[in-house]
Amino acid sequence: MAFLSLTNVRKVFPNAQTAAVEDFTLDVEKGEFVSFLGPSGCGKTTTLRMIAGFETPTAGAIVMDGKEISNERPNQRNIGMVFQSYALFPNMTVADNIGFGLKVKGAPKTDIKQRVTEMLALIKLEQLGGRYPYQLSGGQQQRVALARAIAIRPKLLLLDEPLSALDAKIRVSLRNEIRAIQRQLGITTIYVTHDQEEALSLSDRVVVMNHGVIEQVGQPFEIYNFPKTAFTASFVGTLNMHDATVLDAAAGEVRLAGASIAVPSAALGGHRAGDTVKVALRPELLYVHPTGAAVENTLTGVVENVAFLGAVARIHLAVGDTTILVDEFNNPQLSVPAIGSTLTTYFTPESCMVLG
Amino acid sequence: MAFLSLTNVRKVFPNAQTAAVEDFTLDVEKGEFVSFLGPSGCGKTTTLRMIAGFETPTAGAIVMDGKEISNERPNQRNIGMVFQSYALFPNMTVADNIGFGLKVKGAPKTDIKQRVTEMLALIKLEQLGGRYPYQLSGGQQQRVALARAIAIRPKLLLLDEPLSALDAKIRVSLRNEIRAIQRQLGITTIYVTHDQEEALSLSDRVVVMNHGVIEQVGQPFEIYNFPKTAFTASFVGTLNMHDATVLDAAAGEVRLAGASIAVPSAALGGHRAGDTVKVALRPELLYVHPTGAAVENTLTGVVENVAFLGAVARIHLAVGDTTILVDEFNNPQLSVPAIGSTLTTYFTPESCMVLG
Amino acid sequence: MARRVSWFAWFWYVLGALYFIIPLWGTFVFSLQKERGTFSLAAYQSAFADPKFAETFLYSNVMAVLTIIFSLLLVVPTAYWVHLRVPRMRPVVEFITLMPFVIPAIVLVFGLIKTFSRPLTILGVTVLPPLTNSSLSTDFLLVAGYVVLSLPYMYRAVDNGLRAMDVGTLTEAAQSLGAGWGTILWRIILPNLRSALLSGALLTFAIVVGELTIATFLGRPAFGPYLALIGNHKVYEPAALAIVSFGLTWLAMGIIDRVTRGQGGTTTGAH
Amino acid sequence: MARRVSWFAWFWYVLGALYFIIPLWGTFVFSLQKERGTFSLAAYQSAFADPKFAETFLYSNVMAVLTIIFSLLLVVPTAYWVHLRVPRMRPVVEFITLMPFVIPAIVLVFGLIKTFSRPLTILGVTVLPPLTNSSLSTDFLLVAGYVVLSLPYMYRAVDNGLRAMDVGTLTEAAQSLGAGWGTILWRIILPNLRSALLSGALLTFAIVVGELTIATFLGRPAFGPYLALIGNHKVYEPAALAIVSFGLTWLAMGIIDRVTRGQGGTTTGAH
Repeated sequence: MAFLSLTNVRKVFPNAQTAAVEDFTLDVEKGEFVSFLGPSGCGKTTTLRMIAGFETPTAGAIVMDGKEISNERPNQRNIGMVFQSYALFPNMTVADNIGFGLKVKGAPKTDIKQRVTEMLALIKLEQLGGRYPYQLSGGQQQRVALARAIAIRPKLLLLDEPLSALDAKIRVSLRNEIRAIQRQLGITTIYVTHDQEEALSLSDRVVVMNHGVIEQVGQPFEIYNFPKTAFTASFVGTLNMHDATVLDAAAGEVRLAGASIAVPSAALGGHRAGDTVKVALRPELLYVHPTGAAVENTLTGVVENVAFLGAVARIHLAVGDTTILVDEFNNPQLSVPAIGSTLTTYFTPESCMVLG
Repeated sequence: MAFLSLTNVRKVFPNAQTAAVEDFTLDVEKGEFVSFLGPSGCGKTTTLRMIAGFETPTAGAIVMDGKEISNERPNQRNIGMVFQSYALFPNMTVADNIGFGLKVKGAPKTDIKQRVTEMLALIKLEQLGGRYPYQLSGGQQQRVALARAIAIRPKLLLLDEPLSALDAKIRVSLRNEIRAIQRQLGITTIYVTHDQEEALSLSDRVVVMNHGVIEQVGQPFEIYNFPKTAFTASFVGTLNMHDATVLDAAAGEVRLAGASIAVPSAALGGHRAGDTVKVALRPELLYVHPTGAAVENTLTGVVENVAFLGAVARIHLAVGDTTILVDEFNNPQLSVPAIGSTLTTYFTPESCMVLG
Repeated sequence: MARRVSWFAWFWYVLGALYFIIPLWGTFVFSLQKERGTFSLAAYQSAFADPKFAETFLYSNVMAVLTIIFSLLLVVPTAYWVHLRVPRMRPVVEFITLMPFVIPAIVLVFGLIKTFSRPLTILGVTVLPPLTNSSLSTDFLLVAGYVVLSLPYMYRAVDNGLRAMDVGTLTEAAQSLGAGWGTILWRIILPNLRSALLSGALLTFAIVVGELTIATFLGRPAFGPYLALIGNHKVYEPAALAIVSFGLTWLAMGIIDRVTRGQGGTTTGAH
Repeated sequence: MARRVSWFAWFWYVLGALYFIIPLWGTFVFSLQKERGTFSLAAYQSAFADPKFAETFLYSNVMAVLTIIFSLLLVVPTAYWVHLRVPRMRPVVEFITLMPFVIPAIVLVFGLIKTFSRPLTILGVTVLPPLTNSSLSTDFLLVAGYVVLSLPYMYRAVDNGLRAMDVGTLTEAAQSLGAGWGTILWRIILPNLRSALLSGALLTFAIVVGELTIATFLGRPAFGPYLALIGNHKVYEPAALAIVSFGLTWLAMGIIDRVTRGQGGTTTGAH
């Protein structure tokens, strides 16, 4: 049986028109790292707060380690929590913050001291135990908050957008640190974020949410490459998504931006010639056409813009009146096409996703 | 002559130990889009505020359009500004916010009305002129703030981390919109950010700053692929940077993670055998070694972790006691190596950067 | 969790209510007992019948309006400037505005009388004639004293209002659009302080109308001294007037609540 | 830009300073003139020589301490609860705490006397004997009145303190670490309110020591009535006592400033 089970959980806030969370069912295995991913107001934080005990579900059951906890008080659940705003106690030193949970539980002083030392080593802040929170940088404060949550040896660790308040560079290094610590301790973890790269790179499984309901649950690779809904496809990663007209469903042929394109015929099952479908393509699966080579599925257009994103150069290609994004991996010898020049791109039929 | 010139600009705040900005010299051409990129406290915002007139330089000159402006009041400079917190006037409608600058300048009512309509069309919020700011989403508020700044036809547009308060997904779409509007109007723009992807993707030129001084000025491609300092190299993009020992400077040979590696010999000029240098490698320039093929510059290690970032799968490879990151472009048929398996990666000598 | 704290909440609710309601109820019942053995509004009729009531009430109202105008002119630019340029000084300024309660009103009025009952001279040059000679100039002193008395409320109200908006950034945004200080104050700051100013003004009004000490010592025909006078000579009428004054307060509170509610979105929009 | 506003700043600085300094200076000079033709501290000596001074001052100090204790017990949990559970009610609660200034003290004391000078009965059952019979129970009434008077300062101070921290998240963080309500209040909320509580307590102290109306009507030997009495009979001594009281205020202000400064980092750290 799963370590944490949410069954048909629903939350309606007083005076609210619609449910904040609707029919949320999820099993989390022991030691798993699961992310809740979605835009603001999608219900991800509300769900997390119900698990923590800060909100009471309107309906449904939350079972942890075989025990129904929906009606337990938050201070009885033994669940560690990390907040976006760090929420360190300003009147206590770093060491006292980390030791607070054990002190509340009446642990002996020597035990607390030992555990605090252990935690400080884990977050690599051995020297800063005597500092006050306001003397630390944002990244350091959040590491202390993580140590404080872990110090009580919680059954479950919850993180509510822990990196949102930090700079881009620190976000990346701290997320790797969080993942490493989670792996090392094997602690079951739920992570809330609106940043798809964070969710993909950290998680064993990602729960994509929108308007209070689950859109898809799956491994990062699955979510990214095989999205089940248009929302998941467009929210996770960059996407070319355009309307296409079915030409021949059995042969897997559609008309996209004026060109005849082959897509997996299985994806057109149930459609008839003349139907409009959405065809989605990841920019990194479009390739610049080598001059002279004959390949299928080509689109030819005019380069509108080339945005250099670092590891990737993104070409905006105007094909008819639609703009197609083509990603190329950076290299120092890269010759980006000139703006206004004509370019042909090609892609495999298998890389086309047909949605709705 | 450049449209905007900062010459030896310096700013020391009262009671501060060190200068917030030191010896800042930069020429910006008319119509150019320049980003100031750096970590918190690097002086990028202070520099922007000196251009806007909210701070007075301690030393140095700021010349715009051939006129020294250092001592002009901010309301005389005709410089549009967009703030991280939107800073819309809560007591005014969207239309009144956009028209405020023209009203202050005593423009005729019909002119104001026409310009407001024009601006609302530009930011695609035609229907929302009568709304109040609190009735808009964050992204809409920031578009209104942009329209308000542009409405006065400023000589210069300044943006101070305009996307930091927004969700990841909206950040990307709004930055493309900002760039498109800037291109369309040809307005000279300075953009402050701590997000390297934002700076690279938007800018004609990027100014990398650290500790109050300019580290490097250059085009995005240049900054990313040919960084001049270790700080620029590591702050912009992801980087493998490791110590290596020079084996033969003339032949361009170093020992890295136990292997003998070829680097451009020109980069080792001035070094002698036995010297320690930093060798930096972009993860996307490392390739997984095709079995059986014989290539130079190989590193073999054990796969520690594979993080799926969306368009990229990042392999953490333990080579000796250093971890090397290898990026592979995603595709749905991608077979990521299993954790614990042995993998060989290779790279060209030209892709190695030698720093310090 | 909400259930767990509710006994706690109720305990304080009831205690707080009793704390305010018991004296009020006692006063109200008492005010109805002017006619022995029956409840009646006789005390209210008697209180309103006195022409002195209308006279003093009007005088105090005029003084209250003047006080509000002068204290607004003093407080709004000061508080704005403190927020914008020297936010670290905020606690100090706040403490200074609280001084009227630390210096008892009786001392304040002594100081005013002692200072201004003689010509004010600086280095031997008379800069101000004695102010206690005419009733007009004494009224000026009275308003000055009231402005000091109302400072804490007015300053607090304005300070809260300023805190609810991002004064610094709004000012810079307006400056970058070409606005000068006058435009910024008049078009940006004041409109966003509307409900704060209203709340401060209403409080000032209530305080001035009930004030006793300063008006007594300056010998002006205000409502406060009249109320105290009635308190010495009559039994039931002061209770009636107290109830009336309390009713006016709740009316004012209702108005503030409505006005604040109307602007609710403006402040909650910041979240 | 800083240069441009400085005339404006100076104007208000000077105006504000004059506003406070002129009456103060007048009072001070006056207090030194007890001995004709020369400046001396005679008025101060005379004021301190009266044994009634020490007696009433001590009594008022004891009352002040009791007032502080009771108002803390009333205000801290209430304000915390309002912040945590019903933040939308904050303006309403704030307005209620301001009521003592809207109901004049004289009305408050009437209500207290009228209500508690008879046995308090609810539905015919006596729940409280008359409280004005013994001096101990009258002292209780006095403290109750003072608690009401001090509410605005105490509540504001605590409210400001709570606003400076993120009450909701800190509470949830403590709960997730296993802490109950008692631990949260005692170990998290109170320590972070230290300077706010100190400031509220000092203000309450200053108010209670100077209060006149309630103490007079309840006939208790407090410092306020003593000061007023001296004011009626003597000329220079009240001025001297006013200056002393003012000096004590500035001392208190200095203490608050130091304490607040020591904790400065705690609040600025939030940025």
